[in-house]
Amino acid sequence: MSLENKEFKPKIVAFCCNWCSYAGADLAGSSRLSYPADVKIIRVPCSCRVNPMFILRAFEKGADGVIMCGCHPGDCHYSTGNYYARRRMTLLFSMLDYIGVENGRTRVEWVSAAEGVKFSETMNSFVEKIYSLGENVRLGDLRCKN
Amino acid sequence: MQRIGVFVCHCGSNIAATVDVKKVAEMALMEPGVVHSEDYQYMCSEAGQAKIAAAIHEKGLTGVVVCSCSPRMHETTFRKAAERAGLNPYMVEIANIREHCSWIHKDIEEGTKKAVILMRAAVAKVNLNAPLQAGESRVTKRALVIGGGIAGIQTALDIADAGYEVDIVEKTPSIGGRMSQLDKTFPTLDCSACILTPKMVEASAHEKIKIYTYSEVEKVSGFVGDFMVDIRKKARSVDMDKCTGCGVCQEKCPSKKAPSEFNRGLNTRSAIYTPFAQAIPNVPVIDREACIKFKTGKCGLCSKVCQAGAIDYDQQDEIITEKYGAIVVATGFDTINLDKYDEYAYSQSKDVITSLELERVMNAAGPTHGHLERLSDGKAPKEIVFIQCVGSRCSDDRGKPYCSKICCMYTAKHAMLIRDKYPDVNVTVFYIDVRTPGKNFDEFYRRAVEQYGVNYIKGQVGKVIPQPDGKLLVQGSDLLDNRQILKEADMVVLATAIEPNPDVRKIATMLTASIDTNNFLTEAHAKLRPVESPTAGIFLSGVCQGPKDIPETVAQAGAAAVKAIGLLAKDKLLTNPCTAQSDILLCNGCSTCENVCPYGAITYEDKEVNDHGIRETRRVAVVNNALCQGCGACTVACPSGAMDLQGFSNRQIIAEVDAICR
Amino acid sequence: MQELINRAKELLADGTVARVLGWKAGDLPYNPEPAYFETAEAMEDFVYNGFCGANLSKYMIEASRLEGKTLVCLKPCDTYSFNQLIKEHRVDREKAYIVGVGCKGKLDIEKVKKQGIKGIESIGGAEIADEAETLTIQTIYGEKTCAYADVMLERCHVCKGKDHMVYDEIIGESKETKDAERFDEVARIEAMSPQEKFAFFQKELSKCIRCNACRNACPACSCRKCVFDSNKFDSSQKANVDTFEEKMFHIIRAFHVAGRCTDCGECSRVCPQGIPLHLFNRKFIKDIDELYGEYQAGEDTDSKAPLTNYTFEDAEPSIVGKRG
Amino acid sequence: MYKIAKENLSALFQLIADSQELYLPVKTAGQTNFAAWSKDAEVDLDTLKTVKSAKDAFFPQSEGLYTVKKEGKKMSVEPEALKEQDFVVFGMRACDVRGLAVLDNVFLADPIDTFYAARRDHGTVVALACHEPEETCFCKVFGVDAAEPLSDVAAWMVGEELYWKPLTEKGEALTASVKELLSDADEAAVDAEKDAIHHIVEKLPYMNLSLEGWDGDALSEKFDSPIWEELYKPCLACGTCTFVCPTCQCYDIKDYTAGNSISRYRCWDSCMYSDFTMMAHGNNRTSQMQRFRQRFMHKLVYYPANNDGMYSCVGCGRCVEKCPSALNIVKVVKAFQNQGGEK
Repeated sequence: MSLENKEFKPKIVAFCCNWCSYAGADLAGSSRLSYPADVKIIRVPCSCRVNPMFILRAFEKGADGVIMCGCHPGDCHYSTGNYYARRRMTLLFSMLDYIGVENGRTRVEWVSAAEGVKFSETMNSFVEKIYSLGENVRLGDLRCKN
Repeated sequence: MQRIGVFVCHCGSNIAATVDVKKVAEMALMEPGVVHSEDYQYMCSEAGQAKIAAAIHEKGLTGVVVCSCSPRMHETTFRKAAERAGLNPYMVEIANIREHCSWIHKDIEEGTKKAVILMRAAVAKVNLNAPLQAGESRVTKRALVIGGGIAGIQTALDIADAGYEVDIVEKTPSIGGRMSQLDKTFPTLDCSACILTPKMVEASAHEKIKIYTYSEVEKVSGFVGDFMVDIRKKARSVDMDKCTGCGVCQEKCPSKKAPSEFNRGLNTRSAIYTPFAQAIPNVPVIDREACIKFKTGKCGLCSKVCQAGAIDYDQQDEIITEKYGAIVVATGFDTINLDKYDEYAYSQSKDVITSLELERVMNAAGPTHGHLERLSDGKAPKEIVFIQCVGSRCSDDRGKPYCSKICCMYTAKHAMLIRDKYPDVNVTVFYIDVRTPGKNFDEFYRRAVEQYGVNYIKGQVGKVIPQPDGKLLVQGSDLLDNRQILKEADMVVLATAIEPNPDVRKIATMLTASIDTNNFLTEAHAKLRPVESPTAGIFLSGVCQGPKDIPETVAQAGAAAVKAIGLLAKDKLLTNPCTAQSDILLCNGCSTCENVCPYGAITYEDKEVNDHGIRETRRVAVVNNALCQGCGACTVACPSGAMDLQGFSNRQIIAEVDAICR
Repeated sequence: MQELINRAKELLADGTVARVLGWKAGDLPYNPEPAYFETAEAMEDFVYNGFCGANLSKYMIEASRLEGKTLVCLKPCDTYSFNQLIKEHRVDREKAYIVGVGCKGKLDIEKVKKQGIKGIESIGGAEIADEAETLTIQTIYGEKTCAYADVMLERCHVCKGKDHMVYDEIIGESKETKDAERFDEVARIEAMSPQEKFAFFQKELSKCIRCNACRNACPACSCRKCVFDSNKFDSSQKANVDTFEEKMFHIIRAFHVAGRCTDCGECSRVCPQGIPLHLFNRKFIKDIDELYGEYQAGEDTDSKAPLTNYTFEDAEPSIVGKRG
Repeated sequence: MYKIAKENLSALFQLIADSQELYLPVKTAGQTNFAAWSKDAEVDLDTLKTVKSAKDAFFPQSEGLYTVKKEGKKMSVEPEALKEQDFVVFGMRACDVRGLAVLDNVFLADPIDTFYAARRDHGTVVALACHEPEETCFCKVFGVDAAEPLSDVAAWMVGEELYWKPLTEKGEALTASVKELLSDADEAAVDAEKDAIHHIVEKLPYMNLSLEGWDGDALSEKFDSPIWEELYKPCLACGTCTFVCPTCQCYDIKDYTAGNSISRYRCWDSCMYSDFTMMAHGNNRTSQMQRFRQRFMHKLVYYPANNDGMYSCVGCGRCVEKCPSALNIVKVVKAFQNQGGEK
């Protein structure tokens, strides 16, 4: 973490599917595996419920990073949800990268209900990345900033 | 505008130690819609729930936010409490300030700040919540079991004994499955047929059980409690009602060159056949590809010799459509194809066989009438080598990554049986690990080693080379002694990996039951719901869910039956109200949502709409709420936003995003 | 063109079709407009030349609700859009009599004007049958010429080919116009640094006036009500009040048509500010081709669209960062 | 009359910008629009028509009205400040200047639109004659003279010189502030330029369009005409014509919620949009035909009926150039002319 970022408290939104990743986050909690408080989790039934609109909305409203977590491919509670989500997010992230938004601000991780450790490690590394990128200025609505 | 009450739980010190709960309650009052807030030691306790009920009554709350542990823990508790107090249960949302906050943050200021934000997000969501009503759907009191092996038979018997109708659909001409092919069973060495056939007879005689053999499931529609299934009864060419099972046709049939499926192709059978003597039903089928009558039009011998006049060459496939409340998958397994393991010379030598083939060789009704002999020359073997983990625990794509679980035990069984019956035969087993976790399993294995003198070598076989004199040169290594081993053997037996029946993928797709990378059906929860598929109304029995031996299979079959009975015992089912809903005024009728729905819950109908005064007929999406499981895939596929998910609506999630980013 | 007119009159006369959807001569040499013709007399105004760029597939959504069949003139690239609309149940194949019209590349009047040509009175060489490779333009400031290929629409330089994907009959010859690689522009941007990419799109999108011409001309954007016009996501927008909104609109629009966009190029053709909007759609097409196998929307009416399809082995989203 | 060498224009712009804001045609990513001047801006005075008109300088596409802030349960309202700095718009054409007159009738009539009024007060317009009018122009039809850009300062580009003539007090003041860069000139060159322009205008295809029959009295005849049913059909319902138009003045008021604050702003609206004038009960215009008709009826019938016969079209021809379906007001007028007798 660089010095000039000392004051920077990023806003990070994590979309977690109810069946795997949200449970993984619960397990991280009950195992007392800490990660920065900058991460706030929104529960969705499945990663396929995450609309690109939600992700852009988060950035619009001042999020510095958005991460989506779902069941591992093959393990989706709804059989196929994360497969669709994977394609959607791949394309969306590719587009954001294409228009010059730092790729590190978006991430997808598959975290199972048993992977409390992975959840915590993922969040730690993601937050670290956001600190290194600093404030999101390319993809926010300036009306939020005043 | 909602009237929201916010209830902040201390959870003893679990939350209160790192979150200033009073502050959270105080901040809640600043949020739009919040008219009441309080904190309490244990919100989930009787007293805590009473506080929620009291506030609902006194303050006329229309929404409740509980800041507490994970919703996976107590969401149902609080929703029920609210419902008892007269509030729609879906007006309750949980802010997870324990697992997602107090337990992972040490700094009280940081923890409190985050808890406030999580509370805000929940309040923002509740502001947009709408009361939801769980719907009802009826239950057809009949179960379908797909697969007539020991798993399917046991499940069917258990369900039938509870008083419900059960149909078994079996692909082959007889029920019995893999177990009917086995000679003896571990760890007690009792005869497989002796314990299986009574069950087969019981099933066929049971008044509640109907068996469709030589049949396949063709199409499944509907949903939990109300499945509609098409079953294809393949043409048997024999009238089941007339046939007496005398067997004369099979004796007289001139075409006897078809490989016997039951004997794994080690010998042949007639074109009109029952797979094995104890087959149920004891009615043969005509293999139309092998039958001379069907191939050339001449012959018809079986028809001539049949006293009962049961032969019917004109019989057609028949489609039977039936309704079921529950479906149990018991499709079992097969051994993997060994093409990729040619180093073991399976395709080059008749004396390299799989363990399942050995079962047939050892069986009195098998191709050698139970005599242990080389299939190439009929000579008695003196040296037999068993190779373990052929295709199991494999790290590359030649085999399977998992342990097939049964091989260690049946190899010990084979070794023991051979040494018992033919003490002059040397038996060597190459293994990676010997896994014996089961009741009396390790004792069994130790008997093989200690009492029967089976030679276990920890190490893998690199190659089996057929020699000109008919012997097999086995090149292996002994890892414990760290040396290479060259061994001449008369027979090599491969403990071939098992895999789910190849048909299961097709069946899983029909059932929208999820399947893992190895084609095993996925259970709803690996620990807590091991015999249910995540798809409601679909249950899993036997090896289709994962490798297991007979006792485990029977236990799981019973468990699956209990789950199915639990479902069939209900008259009505409550459906999940968090389902997708289509706004017909916004719907384009493009079918995109239909294409991503894993449940076939979306159909398209031509509907009369009134779009701000314009009346017209439009093709619009209609969601069947009983089928919809609420994943939300359709909501994102829908470009116009016509499709939305109740309980997790676009606006609700956006409100949460906004609250968090505020 | 005469053959087309004669055939249309025939089909009108024998009742095969109730109307013809084509182009009507404009009051300037370069502004023919999409139009319906219901009688042989009306067909006198019918025109088909290099300035008939409009993709008439989208009009067939409305025309599918009219009584009787509509004869619709579709260029090769338009037929992809029509197929895609069939797939999405937005048009009725039975209500269309598709005449596949030939194409030798469509013209961009903006490019003509960019060459400093103004005060245009007449343009020669824009006829479809014309073999001329030069446009001869009479202006009040004198006669000017320019090469046909130099003033073609961008899309024609990366033409998907002159085969019609769906038709009842084909009238008129086509001439190959492809002389550039479809993804070169996208690749050029991909190779930029994040700062350059950002600056490039910021500059282009800052011109956007949110007139919605791109959306409304787009055959894939066929929603009855766009999310940006409805309150379903709290996403209704009428103007780009903030630079974020320009990006939001164009990213979401491209995303909504991803896997459905046939790359017909109408968005870029109609943009009054000349924003190369196809660069968004084509980026998705390039990604889809590279990640999920080549896919051309509108080539057929029954294949699974890339975003309603998947394989277990699909690339992970992290590939975006790894590709660099 | 003054003049300044073309090569000194950047010095002129610098000098103006030293004391006030300066908006002028700037080319960005290949398109020329009015934008704030800066040293690096690519000023483009050769392009006859900017894509959007200069309307934004006085009536921006979107502008804040006020902000509501919430702290705890307390709320405060902060109105947006009115324009207080002087500014110059350089390079408007005669048609766009007339467009301002159209807007004035709307926004400066009672009740006065204070945001607009403040901008009009503080803005000085330097208008440029059209050196080479184009085939899409038809300003003459509305009595606009492309050669006489009547505004605070009129300017002509002749050869390598820009001629400069203040016409109003504001124009004089601006002239005084940049006097050091101007030199005196006679009218001869400008007169020749005017003749040349008039000569070209005569040759333009649209300049003799007749507006006969278009006035307030024609209301019901025009409104009920079946011609609209044919005319609107190619319309894609986009807002291009509206947003490039120098006279369209409709706007919508919207709120932007930023958590603890809400900013209320207005932005241009288009009568082509399905949610134009949408109200709780729905929309009073339910079809695209009605919306299409609205635009032209407003320009050619309703507006003149309320403004002493002044049309709210100025013949700039932007809609002629930009409509994706090649529709425009000229085609509408002509359609009525051709078919008027028959129907």
